[in-house]
Amino acid sequence: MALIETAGLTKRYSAVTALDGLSLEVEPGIVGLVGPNGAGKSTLIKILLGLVDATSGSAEVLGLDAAREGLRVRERVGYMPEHDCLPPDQSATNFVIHMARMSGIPPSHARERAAEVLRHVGLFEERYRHVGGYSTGMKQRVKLAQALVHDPELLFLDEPTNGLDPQGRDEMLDLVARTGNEFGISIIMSSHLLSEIERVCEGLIVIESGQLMRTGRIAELTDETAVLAVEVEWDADRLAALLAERGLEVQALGRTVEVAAAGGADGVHDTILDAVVTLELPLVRLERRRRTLEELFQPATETAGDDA
Amino acid sequence: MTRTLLMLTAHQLLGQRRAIVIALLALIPIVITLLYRLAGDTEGAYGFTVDMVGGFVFTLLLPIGALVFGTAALGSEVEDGTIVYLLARPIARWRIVVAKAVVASLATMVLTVPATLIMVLIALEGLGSDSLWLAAVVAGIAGSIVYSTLFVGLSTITGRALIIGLVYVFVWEAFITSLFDGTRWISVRQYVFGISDALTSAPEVTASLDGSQALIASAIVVAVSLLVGVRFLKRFEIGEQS
Amino acid sequence: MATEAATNAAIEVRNVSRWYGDVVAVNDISFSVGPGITGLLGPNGAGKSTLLHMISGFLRPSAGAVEVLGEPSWRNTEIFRRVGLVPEREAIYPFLGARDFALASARLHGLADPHEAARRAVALVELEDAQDRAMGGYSKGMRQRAKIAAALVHDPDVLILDEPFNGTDPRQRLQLMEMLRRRAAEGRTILFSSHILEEVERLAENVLVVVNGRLAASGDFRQIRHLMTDRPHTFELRSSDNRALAAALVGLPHVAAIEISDGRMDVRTSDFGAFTAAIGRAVRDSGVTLRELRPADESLESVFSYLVGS
Amino acid sequence: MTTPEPAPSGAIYDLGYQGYEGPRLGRLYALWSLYLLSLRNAFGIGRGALPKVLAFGLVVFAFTPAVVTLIVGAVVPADDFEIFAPRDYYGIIQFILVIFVAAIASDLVGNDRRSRTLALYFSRPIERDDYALAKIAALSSSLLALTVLPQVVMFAGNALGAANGLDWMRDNVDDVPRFVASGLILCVTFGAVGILVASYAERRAFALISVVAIFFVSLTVVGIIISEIDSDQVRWSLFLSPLHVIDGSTAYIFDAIPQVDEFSRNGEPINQVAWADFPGYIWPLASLAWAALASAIVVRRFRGSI
Repeated sequence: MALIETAGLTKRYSAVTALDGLSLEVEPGIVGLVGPNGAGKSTLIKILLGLVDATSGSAEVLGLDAAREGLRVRERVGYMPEHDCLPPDQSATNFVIHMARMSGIPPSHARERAAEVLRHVGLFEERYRHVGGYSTGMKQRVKLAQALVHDPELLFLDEPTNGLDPQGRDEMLDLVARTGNEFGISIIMSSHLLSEIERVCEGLIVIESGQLMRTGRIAELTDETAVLAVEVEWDADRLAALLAERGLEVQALGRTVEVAAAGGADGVHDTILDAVVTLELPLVRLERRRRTLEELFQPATETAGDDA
Repeated sequence: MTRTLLMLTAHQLLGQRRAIVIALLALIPIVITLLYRLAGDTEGAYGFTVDMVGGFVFTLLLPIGALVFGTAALGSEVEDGTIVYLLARPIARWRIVVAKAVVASLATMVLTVPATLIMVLIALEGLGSDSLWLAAVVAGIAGSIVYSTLFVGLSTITGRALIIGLVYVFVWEAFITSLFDGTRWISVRQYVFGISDALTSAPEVTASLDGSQALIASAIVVAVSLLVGVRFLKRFEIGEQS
Repeated sequence: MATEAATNAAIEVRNVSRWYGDVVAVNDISFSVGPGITGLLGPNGAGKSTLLHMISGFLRPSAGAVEVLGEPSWRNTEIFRRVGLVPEREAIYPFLGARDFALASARLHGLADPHEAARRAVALVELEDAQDRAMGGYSKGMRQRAKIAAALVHDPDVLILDEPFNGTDPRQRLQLMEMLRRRAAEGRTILFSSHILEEVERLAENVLVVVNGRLAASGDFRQIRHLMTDRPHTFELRSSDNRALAAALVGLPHVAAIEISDGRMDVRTSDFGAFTAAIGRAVRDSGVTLRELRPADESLESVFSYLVGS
Repeated sequence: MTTPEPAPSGAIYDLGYQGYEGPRLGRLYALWSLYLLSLRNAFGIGRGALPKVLAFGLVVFAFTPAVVTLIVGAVVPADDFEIFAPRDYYGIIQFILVIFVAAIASDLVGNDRRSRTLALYFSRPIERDDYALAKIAALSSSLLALTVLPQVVMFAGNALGAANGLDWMRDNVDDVPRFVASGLILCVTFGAVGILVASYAERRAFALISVVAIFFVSLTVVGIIISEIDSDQVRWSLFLSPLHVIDGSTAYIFDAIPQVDEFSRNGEPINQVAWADFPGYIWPLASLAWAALASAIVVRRFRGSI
C-alpha cells in the first residue's frame, strides 16, 4: 500500500497558488520533501494532516481520505511543525504527556510513553524544567517527542533541523534516521538543506511552485559522475597546472582540483598521486564526485560560484 | 526624520482592524446623542451633555483610548522587536519617546475630541451657552495628552504597562479616589474634571481640583512621564532573544 | 569613506565580558575586525548575539570595552551614521512594503535623497518584485532581505548581520552572499554571525569561533586548521590492494589504527597534517593504486566540533 | 516493558523503542484532557509564579465578602444578621469577575496562538469545534471558584454565625439552588463572551482591554441610554449589556426584581432592569442566548484559523 497518494492536488489562497495539480505516490520509508521557500511544502503537509482543505484534487494518507477522515488520519500520524510550537511555561514532561492524552492515550500510559519517548530523543533530567529555558536543540527534541509519543505510523517533520548548529543538526538527523530505521516509522521530512536529505532519506520528492519536479530514490538521482575531486591543503593551482601539463582535463576550485576521468581507469589515479607527490602537497581527499542534489536543482551558472 | 517617526507610529496605531474598532467606540456617544434627540427631550439637554462627557467620554472613552494607544506606541515595538529599527539609527532617544507620546496623544484626541464636539452640537443644537463645548474640548485635549504620555512613559518601564494602566484607571481612579479625598492629586481624571470645570460656568460641572491646580498637576505628570521614558529608553538593553 | 575605514580596524573588542546574573554569556573576548567579511561562528547559545548586541551598542559590556569606528559603542547612536545592523529577530513592520521600509530607514538617517537610497537598497537585495506588497505576507527569506535592504540604505561602511541567512533557501543565500562579497570587495567591513559552518566557510575570509562565551579560534579557516594539525582524524580509503596498502601505512608513525572491511579501509591518525603530508609518498612507494581517499567526516565540520568539544 | 522472570541469574532488558499497543481512547477523552489542562492553566498550576499570583489574587478578592461574613459571624453571633445578601454577591464582585475573565481568557486562547501550539492541537485527533468549546468550558468552570464557591462559604459562615444554625439553614436553604443556578448562568455567559473577545484579539494586551471594554462600555452606554433618553423603546438596549442581563437573571432567580414605578429608571443596573419590566424569565434566557451566540462565533473563529 502506498503511504501517501495524491491526485491533482491544488490549493489556492486568494492571491497565491500554493499547490498546483500535485500528483504523488509515496512508498514507506524515510522520504525527503524538498523545495525552495514557498514551494508548497508546508501546505502539502497541512493538507495531508486534514488541517487544510484542498481547493481540488484528492489526498490519501495511510489509505484514508485526508479531507473526510482527517480525524482518523491524525490518530495515526505525528506532526512536528517547522515553527516554534511549545508553551514556554510548561515542562517538557507535562507537555508531552498532555499531547499523548490529546491523541487518546490513557493517563497512566501517557506518562509512561512520555518518559520513554523523551528518553529516546535524549532528554533526561532537564525534562522537568520549563521549556522556555531550553536551547533550540532541546526544543527540537521536545517537538519530535510530542510527534512520536502516540506511536504513529507516519511522521511529518517540517524542517526538523531549522536553527540548529552543526552538532545539533547531526544529532537530530541521527535521531530521524533511528526513528525511521529502528522504530520502523515512516517519515516525510522537509528541508531546504539538501545535504541533510541526502544523509538520511531514501526517497525524495521535489516540489517547486506547487508542482512536482522530481520524485524517486535518492541513490538513483545522485548517480556518480565521471569527475575526480582532489583536495590538497595548498597550492591547488600548481597541481592543476601540472596535471594539465600531463594531459588531463582539469579545473581548480579553491583547494580542490577537479579532474575529468572518463572510463575511470587506474591510470588517472596514478597520474594524480604522482603529481601530488612531485609537488610535495598534503593530500586530503581523492574521490569520485557524486552529483549533489544541490546541483540537480540549481541553474548551472550558480553551482560554480561556491568556492571560498 | 521626525515626520517619519510620526508616520510609522501612526500607521502602527491606526492600522487595520484596530482602527475600525476604535472608530466604532468613538461613534457610540454620537449615536446615543442622536437617539436622545430622536426621543424628543430637550429640557435636560445640558444635564445629558454633562453626563455623557463626564460619565462616558472622560471616564471610559478617554482612558481606554489612551491605554490602547499609549501602551502600544512604544510597547508593541518593544514586544515585537521592531524597536531595534528605530534604535539602530542616528536619532536621539528623546526624539523617539516624544514622537511616540505625540502620536499616542493625537490618536487619543482623534478618538475623543471630534466625537465630543459633534455630540455637543447635536445635543444642544449648536454650541450652547456657558462654553460647555470649550470645556469639553480643551479638557479632552489635555486629558489625551496627560493619559497618553503617562502610559507611554509607563511602557518604557514595564512590559505589563497595560494591566497596570487598567488597574490605575478602573481601580485607583474609579474607586479609591472616590473614597479618599486626598488621592485626587494623583488622578488624571480629576485633572480633566478640574480643567473642564474652570472653563465653563455650567453649574452641572463640578470638580475637586480647581483649574490652575489641575493644569500644574497635568504639566508635572507629562514632564515626569517624558523624563522617565527617555531615561529608560536610553538604558534600554536588547539581549539575546532566543 | 571606505578607504579611511580601511586604515584601522572598524570594530575593536577588548577583554569584553557580559553576564546576566550568574550566567556568563560572553567571557573575556578580544578581537578586532577590519575590512572584508568576517564570520562569527558558534553553536546556539554560544554568545554570538550578545556580542553583536554589545558591538551595536544595545548592551552594556559588564567588563571591557567595545569600540566601533574608534568610538565606544554603548548607547552611541551616532555610530549608526556609518553602521548598518540586521537584527536576528524576524520582526518587521507588517504593514509596510520593503520599499517603504527602506524609505523610512533612509528618512530616519536624514539622507538627502531617501527615495533613491531606498530604490538602490531594494535593488541590492533583488526584492523589487515584491517591494510594494506588505511585508506581513512575506516569506522568511523575503523578510530577511527586506531587513538587509533597510540596513544598507545609508550605504554603511560597517555592516553587522545577526544570522542573516536564517530562513533563506539555497538560491536566496547564494544571491545574498554574492551581494555581500561585492560590498566587501569595495573595502567595507562586514561582520555576520551564523551557526552553520557551511555558510561561514563559503563567505567569510576571517572567522571568529565563539564557544561557551569564549573566543575559541580566530583567523583564516586554513590557518586555524594548520594550527590544529595534531588533532586526531579518520580517513576512509579504497585502493587496488587494501592489504598491501595497509602494510605500507602501518609503518607511518602517526597512524594509530587501521581497519579493513569489505573493500574499504579506515585509517585513524593522531596527526592530520603529518598524515596528509605523508600519504602520497607512502602510497606511491607501495605501488598500489589509490582509488579513493576521504576524510571520514567533513573536514571543516570536524575543525568546528574539535573546537566546540575542547 | 516486560516483567522480569524470577530467575537466579542476571538479565539484560531491551530498552529499545517499543510501539504502543495499549488502548486508544476517543475524541471525548482528548477533549476532557484539554479541558482539564486549560482549567489548571487558568489558575497558573503547572506554570510560573506570576499567573498563580494574578489568578489567586483575584480569587481572594472574590472571597472577600464571604470571608468578612465568616469573621463577623464568628465575632458577633446574631440570629438573623446578614451583611451581604446572596442575591447581591455577584453584583458586588462583578468588577473582579470581569478582570479575571479578561486576564484568563487571553491566556487560555491567546497563549496557544502566540506560542503556536494551536497547530499541534489541530494535528491531534480532535476537531476545531472541540477545542473552542473546551476552552469556553474551562474558563466557565474556573469562574465557579469566584462565584458559587464563595457563596457556599458565605452560606456556611452565616449558618455558623446564626444563633441556631440548623434553623437558619432550614430558613435559608432555598438560597442554595438559587445561587448555584444564577452562578452557573453567569459563569457560562462570562466564559463564552470572554473567550470570544480573546480569540479575536491577537495581542494579550488588546484581549485584556477588549474584554474589560466590552463589559464596562456596554454597561455604561446602556446605563446612560436608559437614564437619559425619554422613550420606552430604549429598554431593548438592556440586552446589549451582558452585565445588565446577568444582573436581571440573578435577580429573577432570587425572585428579587423589585417593583419599580415609571420614574425610577436611574441608578443601579438592577433598577434599570426592573424599570424595563420585561417578564422576569427573559433574563436568564437572554444570558444563555449571549452564551450560545458567543460560543457559536468562537467555533466559527477557530474553524477559520491556520
